Amino acid sequence: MNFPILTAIMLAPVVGLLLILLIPEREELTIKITAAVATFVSLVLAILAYVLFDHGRGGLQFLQDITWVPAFGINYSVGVDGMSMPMVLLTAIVIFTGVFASWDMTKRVKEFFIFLLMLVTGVFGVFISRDLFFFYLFFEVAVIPMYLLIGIWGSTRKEYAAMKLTLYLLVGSAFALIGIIATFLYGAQQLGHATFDIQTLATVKYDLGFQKFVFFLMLIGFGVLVPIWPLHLWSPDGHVAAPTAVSMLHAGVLMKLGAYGLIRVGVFLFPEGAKYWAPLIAVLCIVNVVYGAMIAMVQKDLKFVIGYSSVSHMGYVLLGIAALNTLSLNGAVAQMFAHGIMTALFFALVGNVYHKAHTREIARFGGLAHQMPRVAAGFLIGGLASLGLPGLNNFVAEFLIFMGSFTREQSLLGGLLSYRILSIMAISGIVITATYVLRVVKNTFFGPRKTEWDHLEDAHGVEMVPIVVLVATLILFGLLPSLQIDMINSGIAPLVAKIEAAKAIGGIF
Amino acid sequence: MANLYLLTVEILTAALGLGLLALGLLVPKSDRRGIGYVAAAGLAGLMVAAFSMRDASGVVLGGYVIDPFGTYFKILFLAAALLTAVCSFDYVEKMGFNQGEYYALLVLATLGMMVLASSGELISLYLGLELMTITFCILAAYHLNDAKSAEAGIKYVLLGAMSSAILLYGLSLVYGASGSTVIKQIGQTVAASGASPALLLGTIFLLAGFAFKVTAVPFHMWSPDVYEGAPTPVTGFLSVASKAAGFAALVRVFFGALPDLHNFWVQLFIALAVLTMVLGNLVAIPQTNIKRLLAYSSISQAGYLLLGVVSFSVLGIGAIMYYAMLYVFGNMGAFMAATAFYNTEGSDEIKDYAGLARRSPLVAAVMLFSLLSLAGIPPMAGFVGKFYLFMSIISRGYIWLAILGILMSMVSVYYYLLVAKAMYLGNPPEGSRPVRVAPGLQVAMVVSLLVLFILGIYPTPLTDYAMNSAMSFFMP
Amino acid sequence: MPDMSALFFWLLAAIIIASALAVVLLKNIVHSALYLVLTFVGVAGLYILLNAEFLAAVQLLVYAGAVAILIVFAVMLTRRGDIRASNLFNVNYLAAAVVSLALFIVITLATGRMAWTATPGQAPAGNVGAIADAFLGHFAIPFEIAAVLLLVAMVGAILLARGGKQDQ
Amino acid sequence: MIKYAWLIPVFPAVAFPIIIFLTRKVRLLSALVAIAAIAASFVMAVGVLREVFLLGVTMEKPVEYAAPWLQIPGLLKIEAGILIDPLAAVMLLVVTLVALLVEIYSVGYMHGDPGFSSFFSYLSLFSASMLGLVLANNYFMIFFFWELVGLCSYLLIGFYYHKHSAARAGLKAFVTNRVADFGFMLGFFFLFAMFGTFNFRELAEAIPGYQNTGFLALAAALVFIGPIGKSAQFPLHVWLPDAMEGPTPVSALIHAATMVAAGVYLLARAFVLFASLPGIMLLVAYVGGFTALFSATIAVAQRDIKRILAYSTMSQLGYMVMAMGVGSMTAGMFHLMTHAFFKALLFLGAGSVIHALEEQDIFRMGGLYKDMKVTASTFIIAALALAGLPPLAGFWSKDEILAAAFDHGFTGLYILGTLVAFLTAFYMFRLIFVAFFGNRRAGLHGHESPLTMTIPLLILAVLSVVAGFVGTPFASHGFSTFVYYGEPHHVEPNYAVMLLSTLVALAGIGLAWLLYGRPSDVPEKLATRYRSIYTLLVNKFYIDEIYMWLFRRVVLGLSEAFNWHDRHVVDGIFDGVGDLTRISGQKLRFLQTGNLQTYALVIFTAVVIIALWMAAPVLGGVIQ
Amino acid sequence: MITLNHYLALGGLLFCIGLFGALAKRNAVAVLMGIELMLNAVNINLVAFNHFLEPARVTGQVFAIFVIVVAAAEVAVGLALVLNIYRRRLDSNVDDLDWLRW
Repeated sequence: MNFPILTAIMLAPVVGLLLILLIPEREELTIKITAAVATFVSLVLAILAYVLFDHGRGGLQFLQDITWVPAFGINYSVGVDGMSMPMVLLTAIVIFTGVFASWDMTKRVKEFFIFLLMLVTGVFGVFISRDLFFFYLFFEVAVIPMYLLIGIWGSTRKEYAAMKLTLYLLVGSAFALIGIIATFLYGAQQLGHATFDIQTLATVKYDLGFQKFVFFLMLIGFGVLVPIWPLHLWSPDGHVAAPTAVSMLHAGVLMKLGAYGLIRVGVFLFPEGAKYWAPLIAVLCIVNVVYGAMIAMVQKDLKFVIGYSSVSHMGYVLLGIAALNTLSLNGAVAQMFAHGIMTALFFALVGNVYHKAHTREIARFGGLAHQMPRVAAGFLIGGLASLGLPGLNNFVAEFLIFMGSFTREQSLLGGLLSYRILSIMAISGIVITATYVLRVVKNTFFGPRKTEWDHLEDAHGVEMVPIVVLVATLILFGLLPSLQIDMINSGIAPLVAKIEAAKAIGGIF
Repeated sequence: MANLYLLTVEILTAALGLGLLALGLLVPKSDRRGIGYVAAAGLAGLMVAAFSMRDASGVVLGGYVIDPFGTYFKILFLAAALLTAVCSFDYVEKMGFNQGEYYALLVLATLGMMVLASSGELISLYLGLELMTITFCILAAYHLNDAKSAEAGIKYVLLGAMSSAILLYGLSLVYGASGSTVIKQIGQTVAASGASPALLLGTIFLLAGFAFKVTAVPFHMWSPDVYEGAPTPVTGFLSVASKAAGFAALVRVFFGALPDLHNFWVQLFIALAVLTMVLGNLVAIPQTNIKRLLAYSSISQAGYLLLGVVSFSVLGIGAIMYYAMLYVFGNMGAFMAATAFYNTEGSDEIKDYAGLARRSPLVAAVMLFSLLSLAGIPPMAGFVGKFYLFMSIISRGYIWLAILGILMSMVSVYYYLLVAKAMYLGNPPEGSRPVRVAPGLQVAMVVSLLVLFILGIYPTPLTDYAMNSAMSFFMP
Repeated sequence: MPDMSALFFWLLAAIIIASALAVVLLKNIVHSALYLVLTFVGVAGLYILLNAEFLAAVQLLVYAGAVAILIVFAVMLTRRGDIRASNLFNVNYLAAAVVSLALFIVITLATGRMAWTATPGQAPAGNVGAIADAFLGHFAIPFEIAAVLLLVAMVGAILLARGGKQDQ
Repeated sequence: MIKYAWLIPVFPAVAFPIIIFLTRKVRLLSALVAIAAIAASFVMAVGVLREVFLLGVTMEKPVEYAAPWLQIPGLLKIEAGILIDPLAAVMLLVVTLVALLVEIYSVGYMHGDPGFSSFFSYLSLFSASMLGLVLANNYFMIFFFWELVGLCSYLLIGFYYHKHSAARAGLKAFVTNRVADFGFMLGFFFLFAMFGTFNFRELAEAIPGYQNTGFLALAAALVFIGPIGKSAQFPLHVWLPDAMEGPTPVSALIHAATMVAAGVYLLARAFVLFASLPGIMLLVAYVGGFTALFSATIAVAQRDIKRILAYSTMSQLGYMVMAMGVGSMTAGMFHLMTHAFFKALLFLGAGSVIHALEEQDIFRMGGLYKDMKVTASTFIIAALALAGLPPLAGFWSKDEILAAAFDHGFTGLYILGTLVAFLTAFYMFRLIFVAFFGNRRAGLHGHESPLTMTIPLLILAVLSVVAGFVGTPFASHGFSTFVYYGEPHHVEPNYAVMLLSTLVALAGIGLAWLLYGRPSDVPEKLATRYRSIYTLLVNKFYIDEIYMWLFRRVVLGLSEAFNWHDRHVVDGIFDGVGDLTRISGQKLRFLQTGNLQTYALVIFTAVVIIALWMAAPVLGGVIQ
Repeated sequence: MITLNHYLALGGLLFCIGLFGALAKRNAVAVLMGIELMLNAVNINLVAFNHFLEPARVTGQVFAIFVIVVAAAEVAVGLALVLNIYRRRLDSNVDDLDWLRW
């Protein structure tokens, strides 16, 4: 297949962006339609790629290479494997629905969509890059539009949150950058030629000390984005402040960049380093899961609940990474996808409510299901996904993560702790999650009708697009997980082979 | 003297400068705006000339080196001068006098820089330096009705003279210790005889002199004041070209004459780099005046460039070259935007930028993306430049320095974003009108913005040129 | 006559140092300016000792002549208040003294410990010719630049001294 | 037919989206779709049961069909599969039958409710989930449907979402079940870690030979947490009484066939695991026994008709669990089956009453028998069955449990069971005497319910009478030779046990008549006399309060503490770093004094410092 | 015997005296004078090096002449600025020039 489908997926938003630049500012509907069409093209191509992806063959597919800076072995080389393909699809879905979730945007529409499309270009770029340089480049492209999007169109301490988010992400990425450069230099020395190609760099034998050091850098760098405790604070604040589509993209996709980077670069290149630091990740992820969920329980703002729930859910992804085996890594990637869809759904709905009610304070709501039954249903489905109900995508993912970490026989801290105990603690998160999610559902949507909110209209027309698409995705992959897991596993298999081939080393504790 | 053609660019520059001077006397006052156009056209022509000579190399009169390294910097200076000239049309007209001299001085300062960048010999290097410095003193004080401008001028002239004195003392010591003023010969002598106390002391003095020019902490203190006081286009020019020239000369001297002492001076440069990056960025945070903010930012940029020196490698020099070039467009972009704003609003205060994105999307976008480039955020060129710089020092094992550098550039994002915040997040004041920008300046701004994008997305040709030019310093 | 030259050296050194100190220590700027001229003359004497007669002449003309007169003019033009207290120290003078002294010690220690390597050779009889050759040959480029520099300085000095008011 | 058994859950499962998306607006059609679906399932279930008989499918030789659902080669194979053995076949029949009757009943009961269509869609999903659970051939699938059952119970309990109490009850049910599911999940994770499979059959082959009984016991104990929650055993029983907040047909379904039965069914399915571990069996037995007694005592003091029935369900579930614990899977399942019929009947009857009166407090009813003859008489039949009077269904099944406890030497449990039988008879007839007999209370006039409601009552009444006969010790090829664990065995009738339990039941009825059968002030006197016990019972031993306290004070308190920590400590540290940077910038800027001589001084000082720093090479020696 | 080091010491001393003047005097003209002393000190160095180390060439002297030229230019511009400032502020003290700071 010669059509550069991945590049096309990435460039569709760029084309849309350029077109929007040409459209006069008052033609708001045209701008929105342009954005919708651009993202729809990406979505269709992403689905096409997903379908065409041959997971029997596995490996990287849809390759495209263009020499870029030969002096440093930088190539524009793209391709997806079973790990990145779902992420591309996720991004396409979330941005497409995000555009519709912003349909009622009236403030500075043109700039909004320009920045939004800029942001998503970066995200696509990360997921399709096979070249570390471009990987990092795209990674950072996403940050600044985010700042402006939150800063201009946000709410609730938006300037503070935007700045906080930006600085956290950038400081984090600083560490990742050091790691990437160090890897490149080490690789160039060992290979005898300069290259940023991840696959080629993966063939280098890095010595243990180097692996430990660089993996740690990556852990900080990508961990901030995940976000790993205690580097997570940008995320609730950022989520809360961001406008709907940005929250969706941010929680839905951007956080996944961190986990994806950690797996794709960190674990894949430095399996021994990963083994060394895995116990630390495992312990921190428990904090993420339990602590995050408990904090979510006492939040008073709907978005804060979801913000902390993301902290908690991404903890599962970390657990999947920490356990470093096939099941858990499959689960981690699946969870990235599932959480992305689920949280995008949440934010779309909360945005819908907020847009109409101008408040997100849970205590002021109650009985909204009377006025907004569709929103309530959507929110409930999102909540059920979030608590890991079978039949929805998240369940499969969480289940695999739990299975993976649970079956990992390794004791920590001289036998005081083990992966199994940590898994049990993590699994307890499903109870806490159920509690806070359903409490929120109850307090917001159930209870007697409040006439105060009688003016709220239920979601209708284009507002239904995000709800329907996201719910359908959750259910589709929930009922037929093999559509997803077969693909992911084809990407995980080489990774696990590499982990297993690596020296068995003890963890940090 | 068969190889005088190598001096084409310098001679033409001198001719342009003198011609403009003459033109200023001949043209009646009302038509002097045209002098600016002539200057811009001339500079553009010179750029073409310089570009056509990009592969030329040779030595003129035993001590003047034409090589790709020097030519690269010449193109850089000319680009900066061109942008400055375009940027100055309205500004100078607003100042209202002596337009002919202004552009002439601009061109002659460029000449000084060219000499500085191409000198293979200490005396012409010194004269180039002084031509540049003294011209800048005049330009800095050029806003004759503004007491701040005069203050900037006198600070620059007095401090510049003192730093010249210490530099000269260093030059004299190097001359004494090596018996020559030709850089190549000094290099050979030092390689043969090794280090000696006077030579090392001379090295320290040279370092102080150059550090002054490149605004490395703690030799930077003149720059915020001068930058703030000088006319805005001049500040832009001063901050990019004078600094780049300083680096060009620094590289020539330290890498050409004193490579055998690198164990010694690299330590000094590390200290300077650290101080420069930290202080420049930290002090930029509380600034409220855009020019002063850019001054501190420009100090911090010098810190990053010093990393290339620290690395003492081809990659390092190439990175300096690359970074210096994009720095021209990044910083000039910001200064052009600031000038455009000043021309209508008469203010340099960041708080007055509130809502600029609504009033003039172009100015705001140019400012934003220029600042992002300075911060090293992709896809702007600044990212690639910083990438090379950090790569160069990591390749030498200074990972801690790289971490510090990157963290500090994240601090810089903070204060750059404060500007972005004002422009994009703030609301324009009641009854404000769109910011009108002259067409020439608009074109220049768009061009510099495009260059930043292109260098960021496709850095290959410039990278190759820079790296190949840098190679000559490590040839036996 | 090595002894004679030594004697002259010490004499000139004493004059130079004493008058230089007077330049910086005196409180009357006019006196300082006059001692500055004396210092320049002393330095010119040194040049003669060092067989640089042409340079000595330049020193006298440019420095003791032009520069000194320029300075005196400037002093007169900017005179205000009591001339006897026209050249005072600022608050930094102690620190300045310490730094200057430290720098002197550093320079002396570093240069004093040097074993200078001399390239033996005979000084050309009349060095004016040699200097002229150098200016027009090997150092032609700096020479041209110096010319431009002077032009710039002249233009600049006129511009700056004249000020911008008349155009308003 | 048996090949297509997988269709049994599919019918109602398909009905769910159809109703939601297509027939929502046409109410009766929705009901029709739901009923048709479950009826089809019922027919299939009958067919399956028939084939199980005809083809000789036994507990040892089950039929299994499976398709891969999710697999990771070499590591994990999860099948979407069905396992049909007599146990499943019986269960299918019970579930489809009760569900069918409940749905028919609901057409009348829910008539006029705005959520009519949704209600039927949820019911369909509920039945589908339960049927899926019954058919599951592995732990994963059972868990999958187990959770869906939980979801449906949440939706249905909270069906009247405009009522705070309903919303809260739904939440409570789900969260309580989640706690249990957490244990269950860990349990089968342990099993997977040990055996590498979820499949019941494969596990059944592997478990008996497994040496590490410690781990196995841990796994079994954890798996048992699941039924504790689902089947509302102490201490996770708190959700069940509140579950009556849902519409009454839902209560019937939950209490009889779908929700709570799942726990017991899981015990039966996983019996091989428990049977090999006497310690765990003992635990199961005592948890069941204790719950039976505990909830029976609570039921004695309740006034709400549905609440009494709810505690009665708990108590009966305790019986079943106890039966499992004492080793008689047959007895447990038998009781599950009979109980399904008469408890469904009781709830539907109660629903009929509530439908008529819109009142749930029995002490505000009275004399209803005269107005609602069908309802009352069927209710009484069910109560008799529950009380365990021969020859009604409850008698045979309860008796089998007691006999099993007695025969296996659990005398304590036997006595306890008998005591519970007494209490059961007492509280049921307390209800009947108070509500159906005596004088009418002012303002409440009952009227008989429509046919759609009474017909199911009648059918269930018949079943409550006859269902027991399949398992009487007098029948030679009864239930015990059909559904069993280990060897099929025929239970010999134990006349002593039978007699005693009959007497005890009669005694309970008698006591109820003494206290409530006629106007009397004895109950009040007793209540005042034993105020503390009475208060304790009325307040259900304060278990709810304790849990609420734990949740409010401990969980929420800790959460608030974490929140504070996050916002102030963690954020404080990071923001502090930011502030420090900013402030240091603000301080450092004052180095820039504006005085050019200071600047120069700094420059030269720096030069001197550098020279002194490099004193060794510059001033003291020569470097190489 | 007067050696190179004598001249260098003299140059160094003169340089530092000039530096002291440049750093410690309030009057801008005096600061310029100090700078002139420093430049003269450098010239002494250059000429002395030339004389003692490579008498056959005149590099040092040429250098010194250039320094003188530059110094003259600097003085011219500097004094012009001093006059300019004086006219504006009636003050030629450098430590009053602190409008630009922080």
